[in-house]
Amino acid sequence: MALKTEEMILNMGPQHPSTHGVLRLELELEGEIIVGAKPHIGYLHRCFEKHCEAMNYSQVIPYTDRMDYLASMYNEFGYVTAVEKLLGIQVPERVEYIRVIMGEFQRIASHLVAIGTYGLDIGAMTPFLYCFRDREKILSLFEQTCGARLLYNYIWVGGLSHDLHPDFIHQAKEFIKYFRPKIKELNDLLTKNKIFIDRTANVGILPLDLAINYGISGPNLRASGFKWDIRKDDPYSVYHKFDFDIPIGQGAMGTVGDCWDRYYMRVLEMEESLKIIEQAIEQIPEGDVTSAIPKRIKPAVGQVYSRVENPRGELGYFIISDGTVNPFRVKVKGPSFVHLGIMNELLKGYMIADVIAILGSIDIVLGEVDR
Amino acid sequence: MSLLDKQFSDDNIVITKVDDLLNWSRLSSLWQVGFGLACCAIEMMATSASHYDFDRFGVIPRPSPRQSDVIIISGTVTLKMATRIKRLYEQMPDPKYVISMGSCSNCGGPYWEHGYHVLKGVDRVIPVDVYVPGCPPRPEALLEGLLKLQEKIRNESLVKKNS
Amino acid sequence: MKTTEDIFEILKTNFGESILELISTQPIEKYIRINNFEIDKVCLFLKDNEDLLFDNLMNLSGVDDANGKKTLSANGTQIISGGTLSVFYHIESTKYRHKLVLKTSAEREKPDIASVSKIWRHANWHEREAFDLLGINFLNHPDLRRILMPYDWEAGFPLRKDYENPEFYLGMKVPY
Amino acid sequence: MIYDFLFKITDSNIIASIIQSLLPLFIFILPFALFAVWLERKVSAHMQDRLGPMRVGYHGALQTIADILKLVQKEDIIPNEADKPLFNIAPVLVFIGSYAVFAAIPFSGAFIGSNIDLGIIFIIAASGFVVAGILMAGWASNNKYSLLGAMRSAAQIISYEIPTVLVVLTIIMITGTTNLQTLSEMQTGHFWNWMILGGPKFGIAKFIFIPFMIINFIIIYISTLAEVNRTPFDIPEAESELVSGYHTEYSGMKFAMFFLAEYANMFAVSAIVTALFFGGYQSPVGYVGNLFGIHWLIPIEQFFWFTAKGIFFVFVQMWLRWTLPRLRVDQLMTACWKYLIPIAFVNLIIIGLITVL
Repeated sequence: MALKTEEMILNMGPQHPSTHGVLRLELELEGEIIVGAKPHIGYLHRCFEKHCEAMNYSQVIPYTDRMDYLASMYNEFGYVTAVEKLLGIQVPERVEYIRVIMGEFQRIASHLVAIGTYGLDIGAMTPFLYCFRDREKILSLFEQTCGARLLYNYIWVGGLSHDLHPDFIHQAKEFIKYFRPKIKELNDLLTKNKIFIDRTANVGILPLDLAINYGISGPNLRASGFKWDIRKDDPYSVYHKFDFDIPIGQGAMGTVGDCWDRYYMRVLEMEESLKIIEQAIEQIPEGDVTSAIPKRIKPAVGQVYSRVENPRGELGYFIISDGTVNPFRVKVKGPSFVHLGIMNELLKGYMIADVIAILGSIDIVLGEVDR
Repeated sequence: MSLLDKQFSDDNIVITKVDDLLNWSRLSSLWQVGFGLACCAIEMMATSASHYDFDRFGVIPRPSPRQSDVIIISGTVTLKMATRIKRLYEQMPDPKYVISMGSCSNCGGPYWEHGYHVLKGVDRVIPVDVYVPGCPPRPEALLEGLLKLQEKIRNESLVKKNS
Repeated sequence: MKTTEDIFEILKTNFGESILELISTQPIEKYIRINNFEIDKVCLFLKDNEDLLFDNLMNLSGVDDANGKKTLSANGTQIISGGTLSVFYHIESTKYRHKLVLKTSAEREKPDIASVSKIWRHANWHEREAFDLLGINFLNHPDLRRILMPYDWEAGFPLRKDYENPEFYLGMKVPY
Repeated sequence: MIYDFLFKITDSNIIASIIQSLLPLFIFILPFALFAVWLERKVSAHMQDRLGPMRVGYHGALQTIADILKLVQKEDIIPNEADKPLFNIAPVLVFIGSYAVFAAIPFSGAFIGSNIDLGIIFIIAASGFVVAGILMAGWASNNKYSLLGAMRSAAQIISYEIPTVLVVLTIIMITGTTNLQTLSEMQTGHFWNWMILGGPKFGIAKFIFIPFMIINFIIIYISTLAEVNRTPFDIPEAESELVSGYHTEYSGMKFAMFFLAEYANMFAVSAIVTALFFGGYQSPVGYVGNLFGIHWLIPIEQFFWFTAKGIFFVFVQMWLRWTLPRLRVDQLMTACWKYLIPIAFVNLIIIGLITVL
């Protein structure tokens, strides 16, 4: 007679050191093996879409900041791109350049947090603190420009709240010079570490067809081996003027699309972002950054879906205007929300320790999942 | 009032010295629950990272609420989360302290008007010792909040006065 | 690379009556309106057709059109009766790089729309969100539960234009 | 020596032996655990570009004392659903297990808690107590994370005892003794007499031993690391997976017991490694006491050398902890059963053959 065993239900979160916020995962376990996973979200549902309907177009910007709080600059960027499309206005070139520079700095900062917390999940404390140390330098750049460390309200519809401060270009150059060797240090400490590779290679493999069907985008999609980057494939702002590569997953340590690939995409993307910033601060034209800000934002009846390449993937804003000063409906397609949907598929058959590795490699921000 | 209470009610030198020692130990080893909610959690992480270094004050994050003394409510508390926060607070052993970090957990912050799913202030579910304003508060502000909490603990006493 | 007009013609020949109309008067985005019970078949066709290959669902969003009769209730709150709730589908092909917008509407009182969650898997969560916030009922959805709001939320669907927030939830005061 | 002295004072061998066995607790283990916790925080901080505790005492020297004082004040929570007797016994058992080990550790030529002939075997046996305590803690907490942590811990500690014992066996084969004091005495003189460099006997065998001894040392260091649940083997209390493993539900003083036991254990295994491979309490270069003929200085010097060596290995453990990520539970078992145990076996056989020849 076979011994009858029972599956154990393990609740991970909402308070758990490594669910990156307030995600709750309901895991069905057989011993240490996972047979099913159900994510429960909404613990940080802050009613973004309702607020949009009650605010006017420019008042929405601070709320977009608070959505994906690790990439605030980019959320603003995406939102103002959408509203500008709806209004049909052209912004001065200098503004676009500054937006790109800020966006790419934000991408580096966001990836630093992703990499750092991933190290923390795997058990290495020190890389986390090194990453935060370097991130602090980017934040101080932001702070000198617009006065805030985390949530900026810097990019406005049609322009920016402030111009760059006079010393910015010099400091940005200094930072790039400082940061390049740090990526190498990070690679030595974490990326090439044997234990780290053992933990992440061949774990959480995401095949390409499944990834596209699940709407995965950004570094996670590229890690599965698909060259798809909205900055190149559906260009917005002034990205078409820059020369940069799109790294894709090679399966260097295991299989294409495993956790290590997803992690390494972020390391490579930081290099690419540095390249873009370098080119942008070389080419940046002179001009006024507030001249094109409309006095009153009142788009005609219509709708627009506009998307940008957020550090985490495709961030889309769908805005319907009914001709008044408030948007009629704003729907955000957040990459984290979409990426989290694949957890059940991705986790089956792995062990508890791998849950952490997989969840960390997907890199979600709960603020954007729940909005 | 029993005799024992009466003897303890005035500032006995032994009691004050013992008080000082115990208060000192409590205030210099405030272990926090390693728990973040929203945007402020990132600033909280930045506070414990290299640049600001919470550990200087003896604050280290503990993963389990059973071993921690202070819970930092770092971010928006939603209705769905509020019951969990209450539970988490109840799981902590006495004496326990609460720092409410950021406008959202102080009063609802920017979500006060249309936030149909936001709890307007964490003090509606658990008692709060120190409020740190800001959206999000800078790490220095959180450190200041911690110092205020230490001040509060320094003035606590074993003996309840005026009871 | 096909334009919305080309795709409209292809759909019209294949599905006839289910394809309602092509709206191209509004600025920026044209869209095709489709019958709410046939949307899943149309979507499957769009995804599998060799010339179209719409393999990526960019966004799925529910909208309260608020086009019904608006009345004021006794305590001064707005009540909308009649009209429609709609769903917008933004899809694209990663191979041919063309994009398309579809719209489907359902009665406000009985908002039934066929689910596309079997065609694009992440539509599952988007549809749950639309159900959660707007109360659109997706037919044949595998797991239609609330997703963002608590499972025991009984005060209705918050993103509807006539939503009223409750005073208390589990003993906690909700308004400021 | 100390026993004789105590016996002379108290005139009762029972009291004398009780006092003697309590001595290491008060003069060494508790202060050491306090020091080690502080050291760990300082080491980690300085590795991470931070300062670590600064506010209490000079550079936070009183930090751990404050921690312990605070933990004493904390409410002692016993979960309703917990198995109360087991829940209460578990931390005591863990503490006893790690404390009992110190009875047989030779701190210096003059002081050893209990100079038993089966010293090293006793240490290995006593540390088995810890497993029972951890399992009890995990089971009694009635928490799934605790249970998983305890299961992992039991599997891990028991598996890693095997390579430890195999390495100990090779040492026993070479030296022919299980008494740690005798073992330490054998390695007297200078550092080339240490077991890691082939032992005290001079001859061709000594040089053949050296590579095998180094391998042995690495094996025993790795497996003791696993036995005390330190990174990269801190799977039972893996913070990011299991909250804090078997002691998730413990608060206040009971948690402090686990906490202190962990640091006491760290020193215990470092002490074993020191005694077996690095000359125990012997000085590497000779004694100042001998130089000047001050004989009472020698035991103090020996104590100094022993703790210095021990703390060095504790430091290495901390260093590893703050550098390396953590292994997965199956990889941990693979490392033990597929690599460490076979290598240790081969080592045992080769060294056996060499000693016979």
